[in-house]
Amino acid sequence: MKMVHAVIRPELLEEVKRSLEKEGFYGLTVYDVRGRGRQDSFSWKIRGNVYKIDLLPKLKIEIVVEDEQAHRVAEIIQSAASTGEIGDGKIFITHVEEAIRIRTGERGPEAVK
Amino acid sequence: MKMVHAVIRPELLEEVKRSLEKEGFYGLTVYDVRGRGRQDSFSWKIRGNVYKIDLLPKLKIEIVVEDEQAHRVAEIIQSAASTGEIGDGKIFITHVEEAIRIRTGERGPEAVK
Amino acid sequence: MKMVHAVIRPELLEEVKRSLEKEGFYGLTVYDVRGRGRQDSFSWKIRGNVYKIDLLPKLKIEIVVEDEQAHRVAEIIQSAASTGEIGDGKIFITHVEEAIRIRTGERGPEAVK
Amino acid sequence: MVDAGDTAWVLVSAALVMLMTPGLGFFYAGLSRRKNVVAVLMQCFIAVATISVIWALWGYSLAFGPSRGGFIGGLEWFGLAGVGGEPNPDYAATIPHSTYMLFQAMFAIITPALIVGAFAERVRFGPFLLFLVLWSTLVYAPIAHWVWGVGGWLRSLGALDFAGGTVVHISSGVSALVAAMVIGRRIGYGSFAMEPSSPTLVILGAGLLWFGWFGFNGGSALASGGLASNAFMVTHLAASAAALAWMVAGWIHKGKPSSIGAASGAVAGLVAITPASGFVGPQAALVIGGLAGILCYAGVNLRALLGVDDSLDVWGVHGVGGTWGAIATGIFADASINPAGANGLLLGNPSLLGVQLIGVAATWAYAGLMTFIIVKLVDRLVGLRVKPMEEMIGLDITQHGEYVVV
Amino acid sequence: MVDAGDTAWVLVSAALVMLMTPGLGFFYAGLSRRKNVVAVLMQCFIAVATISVIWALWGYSLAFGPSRGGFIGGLEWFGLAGVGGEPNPDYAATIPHSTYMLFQAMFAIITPALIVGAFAERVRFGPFLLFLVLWSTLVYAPIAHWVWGVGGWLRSLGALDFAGGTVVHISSGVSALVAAMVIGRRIGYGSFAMEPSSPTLVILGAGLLWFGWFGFNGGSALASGGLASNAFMVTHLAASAAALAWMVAGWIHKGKPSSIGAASGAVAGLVAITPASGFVGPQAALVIGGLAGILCYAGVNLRALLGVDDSLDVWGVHGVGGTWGAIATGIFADASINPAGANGLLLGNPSLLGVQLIGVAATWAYAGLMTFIIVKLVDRLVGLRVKPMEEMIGLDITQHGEYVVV
Amino acid sequence: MVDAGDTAWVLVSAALVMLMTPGLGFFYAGLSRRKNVVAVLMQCFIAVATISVIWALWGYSLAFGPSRGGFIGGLEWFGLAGVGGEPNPDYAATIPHSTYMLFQAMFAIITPALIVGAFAERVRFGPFLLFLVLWSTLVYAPIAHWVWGVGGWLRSLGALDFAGGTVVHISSGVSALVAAMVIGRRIGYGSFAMEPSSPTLVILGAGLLWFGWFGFNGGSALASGGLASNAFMVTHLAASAAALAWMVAGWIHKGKPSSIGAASGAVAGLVAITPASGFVGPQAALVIGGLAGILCYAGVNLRALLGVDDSLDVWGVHGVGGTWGAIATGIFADASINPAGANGLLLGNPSLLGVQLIGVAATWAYAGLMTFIIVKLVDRLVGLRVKPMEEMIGLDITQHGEYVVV
Ligand SMILES: Nc1ncnc2c1ncn2[C@@H]1O[C@H](COP(=O)(O)OP(=O)(O)O)[C@@H](O)[C@H]1O
Ligand SMILES: Nc1ncnc2c1ncn2[C@@H]1O[C@H](COP(=O)(O)OP(=O)(O)O)[C@@H](O)[C@H]1O
Ligand SMILES: Nc1ncnc2c1ncn2[C@@H]1O[C@H](COP(=O)(O)OP(=O)(O)O)[C@@H](O)[C@H]1O
Repeated sequence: MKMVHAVIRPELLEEVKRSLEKEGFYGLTVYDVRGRGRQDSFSWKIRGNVYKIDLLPKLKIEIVVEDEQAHRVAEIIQSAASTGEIGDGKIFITHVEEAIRIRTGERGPEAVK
Repeated sequence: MKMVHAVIRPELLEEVKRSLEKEGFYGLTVYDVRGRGRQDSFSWKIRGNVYKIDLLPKLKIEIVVEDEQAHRVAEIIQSAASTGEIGDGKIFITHVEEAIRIRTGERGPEAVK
Repeated sequence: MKMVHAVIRPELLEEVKRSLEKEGFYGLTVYDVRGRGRQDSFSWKIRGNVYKIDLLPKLKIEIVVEDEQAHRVAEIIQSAASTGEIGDGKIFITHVEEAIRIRTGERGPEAVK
Repeated sequence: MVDAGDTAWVLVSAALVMLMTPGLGFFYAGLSRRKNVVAVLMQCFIAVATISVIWALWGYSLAFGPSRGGFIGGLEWFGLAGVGGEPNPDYAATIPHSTYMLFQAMFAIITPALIVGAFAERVRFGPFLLFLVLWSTLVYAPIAHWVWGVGGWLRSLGALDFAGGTVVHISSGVSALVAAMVIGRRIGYGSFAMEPSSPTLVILGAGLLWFGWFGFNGGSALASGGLASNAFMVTHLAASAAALAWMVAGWIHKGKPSSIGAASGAVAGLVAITPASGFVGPQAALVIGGLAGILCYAGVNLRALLGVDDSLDVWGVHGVGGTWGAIATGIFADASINPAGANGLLLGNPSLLGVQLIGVAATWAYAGLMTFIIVKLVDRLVGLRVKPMEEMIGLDITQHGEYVVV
Repeated sequence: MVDAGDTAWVLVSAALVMLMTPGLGFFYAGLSRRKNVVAVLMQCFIAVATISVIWALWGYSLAFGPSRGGFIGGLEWFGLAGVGGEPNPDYAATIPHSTYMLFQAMFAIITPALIVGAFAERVRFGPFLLFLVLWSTLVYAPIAHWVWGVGGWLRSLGALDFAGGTVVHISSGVSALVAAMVIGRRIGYGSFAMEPSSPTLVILGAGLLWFGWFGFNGGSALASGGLASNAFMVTHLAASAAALAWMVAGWIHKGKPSSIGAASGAVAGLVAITPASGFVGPQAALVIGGLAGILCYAGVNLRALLGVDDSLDVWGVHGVGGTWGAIATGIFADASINPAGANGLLLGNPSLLGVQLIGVAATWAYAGLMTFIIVKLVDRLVGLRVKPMEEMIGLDITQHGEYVVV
Repeated sequence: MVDAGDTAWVLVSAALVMLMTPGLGFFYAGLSRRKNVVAVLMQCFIAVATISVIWALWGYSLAFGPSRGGFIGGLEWFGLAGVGGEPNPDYAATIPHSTYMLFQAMFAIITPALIVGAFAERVRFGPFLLFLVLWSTLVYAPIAHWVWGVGGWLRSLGALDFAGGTVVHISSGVSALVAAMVIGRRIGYGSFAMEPSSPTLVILGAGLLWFGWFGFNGGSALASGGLASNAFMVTHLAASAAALAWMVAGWIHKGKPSSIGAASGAVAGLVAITPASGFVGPQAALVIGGLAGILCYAGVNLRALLGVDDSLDVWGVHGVGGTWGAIATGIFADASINPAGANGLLLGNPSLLGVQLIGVAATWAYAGLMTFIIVKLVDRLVGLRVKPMEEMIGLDITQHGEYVVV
């Protein structure tokens, strides 16, 4: 199996979820992250100290799927999450050796069906 | 080494931690996530706009251990985090090529002892 | 490519970011985590119930870079994030099979340049 | 002669009304997306500072100074010249003139702050300040003069607005609708989920608004005693009835009783009772509040159907609620509660309702038209809307360089 | 005759007491787990709306209307008929009757809201509303009548309860204990950590409660002046002493001075001084408060030992604190502070303590029994508890479709 | 003779001022890093409890009791002996003595709480409590006596401090600077980013402070009426002008209008108008406030340049603002606003300015010196600073065993 990690703009989560659902990818895990990429950063001061915001709010999605589905999932995300502007984010694919469904103890691809 | 990723119900964290401790697994990293799986989702509207909650609060645990311990760790988590109800979560195991203890610079399995 | 995961003390983020920038590593993703390691834990009670804080606030950084850069990135982080005290954190390196820039669809090392 | 008890009550009321604007900030911040929480809070907070200064300079004089033809006050009281510790018996005979001015200042502050909800999450901060100053001067001051100023034409006509249903709520609600239409929808409106950042902040805001409203309506008696107590009582009952009504309407319609619904309902009830609070009793208050909850709930849903992105539903709550309150005053007013008032429709006096409708119509027309002109003007001059990329990142970081960690 | 100063003070006090219920919501929300924050806030918020309406309809009349045998008031004042701007000298001669009614309304609101803490995080919202209405009608109104109503049997007996130690705190605290036992523990109680979501909210709530309590106790003088000032002073001192005492007790017992402990202690002190606040001086207040901090701390630990999941410790704070306060009134009361009171044990009058104990016992028995019946009844009729899966996911999402992002 | 209206106003003012200290807690908590939010809140909250108790025991008597040579009061009123419902005409003829004592108690509470910001995020809780008790007894009580006590030497000299510019703000601001220097910088100061945890909490705190300040300054008239109204009015205007001024200064200087800047500016304006609020009119208030915004903004930047880690800028806001306010009183005072005051420089009386400067100098010297001694002493005795590892982890967990989840 593969884990598809995607860092996206938070406002596009609904869009991405909907696109994934349409092709039957339902299970996923998301969390808030902050990211730095090529985007402009903001710097300013408060009460005498210098601050810089170069970390902007993003969302990270993790989806585990069977090997052969990983590229399709990545494509779906890429097209749903792209606005063409800097800061759209990245997708990474990594290898997963084992998956277990906690409820039943099922293992392997069964666990993420 | 392996990284065991587990998405669990937040209220079972203590249980999982205790079970791991008992067998000597102490180091771990956790964070709040939201997850979607087979669970029912909730949908409703606020002030004229439709909302749906299909992402429910979960906790993610990451534990890096030596290769041969990974399955034992997964088993411990699976049995501690299972209620038998939909939404119990998943465990994934991935491969870790290198580990470093920041404090000392130690590398490899030593770093996660 | 490789993904370098680092769990660090939250207050050293600026330091780490600065050190990485100096050698041209700009892109990264961070998020708040809580971690347990060798550090002392704190236990106490509130209103009749026992609580223990053994999870202390940490920050996790994820950086995807080309294979040959991974060890350099790890070294930079290790030296910037180390105080010599227990609780400095860990660095893990994992393998990334594919990377995609969402904005353009570029793949491979190009995507994280 | 200054009465210590009356002055104590109106000073406290002024303090309570002042707190409403930060309260409104929390209410709106909780309804906004997380990335715009600071921006909304800041817009409300800075409204306090900005309007207070212009009120002292020219606003109070324009609104309450010697009338120029019933339309606007003169600048005789510029810089609060002559506004001191002695009462001005034209407005309130037992409290210092400065107390009356302060109490009115707090109304002048919250009114434009209410409009913030209409174009939340997408306007530049500098141009917003310009809008604030223009709107307060060109819309608020004249309407306040019409309704409350000695010689104001609506006051002379006999229109009743105890605590600002027309002056505060209709004017801001209608302006909100117009501003939202002119400025346009937020990026992704209708396609992304735009999740309220925090029901906790919404409840905090609603709680502070409710608390402050006792001063808003009760203080409008401009004296302590039976009339203030009546206004306080009906305010509380209308808010309660409306909170329940909106909650139940949403529960039936959408399946869950939402805390944001209950809070919005309470505000709707507070709005609707505002003009009536010195003229009706408790039974009428329950009816006015209950209907306000349902009407405003419908207003919000109607607004959504029309596709107008009045982001935090200022029109649905304040426009609809304020209009209903002005009409309800014409229906339920009871001169036995306040001899300075009049009887309404139910007590056999349909003419009051007519006068109330004139007031409503005039305010809708004037506030709507002027807001259209002001928004267009500001947009031409300095550009009101942020860049799309800034809207995506959020106003907190892009406008203020701040963000919410906790 | 209405006095402007007295009316101003009692109106402000009513506003302050109203703010206490949202304040309580924050206090409780901060003590709850993150997934139930909205639900707890909503339960408190909707208690304001619900009780206000039933208070206007029948509650006030049942509690304060013409007595039926000292046990309950009649329905003569249904819908607030006859409750207007003139004083009702039976209750307060210098403020409008509507002001008195409002002030009492705020007490009627917060009392059942206090019970929310007992069964937090596990009851369905609709049945909760039913419980609220029944409890307020069948438990609160009668007890208020006994103690404060003209002709009420405890009042006639000479029991002293200046601002509601018995009526508000014992009644809610005992009911909380019973309700928690009948409804049962939360899933995982004793095995999972149940972390308070936010000390910040706890402090916000405690701050607003403390602030509002100046109105609660000070306003119970029903006039401005020396007695109100005394009540205010002893309230403040008892809260302070109790906050320190609880904090120190926890520090010694558990190793750390916790902010939640200090906040809980302050509330315990406020509770305990409530019945005594018009009858004791500052030195007694320090003693009553200091002991309240320690007794309530012990009460909470005892409750935990007994394994009852009174989730946010309503009994430990309000039941124990209210009982101690009623007894302390019997010990420390000093007729020189309030001629309408009496001397207590320390001034050589043991009989007052006896009467106080009768009041305590009657309230424990009646509130306990009736709450048992009401909870059982509601549970039978409509099912009070959420499904286990809903409890796991949290009430915010499952009951209200809302959740806390920030 | 006790006047109901005056008493109502001063009691309400006392309640408002009490709320300022939790408000200050939110302001400071929002400016602190997330890991120290609880600790800051707790320090402010426990200051309320601690100072109240010592104020009742000895503080009030030391500050306002029969003078010993103009420097300190005697212990005749230990335990509030004799402080009851009758007015003490030396201080306020129309309100109970207990009301005056309470109002003053709230000032005594907030003053040391202000200093919390100087050494936030790095001191141990127990030693902090010791500091609190010592500072309140040895610094606050004497300075309050000098300026406000009957027979106090600065009062006798004719120094004007309507509501505590010297007693509250200069004393705390200067002490903050000294304490920050003695205790030293936070680990990583100047190299890590130290991000304010929450602009939301900052605005909440600033809103509550502003609201409470109406009582702080308005209540200092110790009666309801024209003077209270004047103080309320100028307070509001100065805060508004200063919020705008600081915001604009920061906008020009650093590119963005920050909400924390606007909030800090409002506080700076409130501080600066405090001593002047009973002696100047609205035009002067706008000038005093506007300049306060700029001067305090400069003060904060100067402090940063000097490398002193007065973490939340107590000196920059309260020290600079209070000093400016005392001087401004000497410049703008107008006896026609308050016959009990005097004319200032602009009305041809330079001597007042001289007296004001003496007051400023004496307070700087005494507060600075005594704070140096107290901090050194506490540090020697029990160790004031946490261990480096504890500072890294944060005070919430290490001092209080609590932390902020939401
Ligand atoms: N090398 C990297 N490793 C991990 N995350 C990255 C990396 N580069 C970018 N990111 C994540 O992707 C987000 C978008 O990156 P950015 O470079 O702004 O977009 P784009 O790919 O459109 O140029 C960043 O905010 C960050 O979270
Ligand atoms: N394919 C997946 N990839 C990543 N996370 C998943 C995936 N499927 C489920 N999850 C995570 O596991 C959680 C529980 O999944 P669910 O399907 O409800 O449980 P169960 O395995 O008991 O049927 C989800 O909330 C989500 O966080
Ligand atoms: N086996 C592990 N797997 C995942 N994360 C770990 C592991 N061990 C430690 N960590 C993370 O590293 C952090 C620091 O670990 P700790 O053991 O305290 O430091 P040190 O390496 O200096 O002894 C922990 O808080 C936790 O987040």
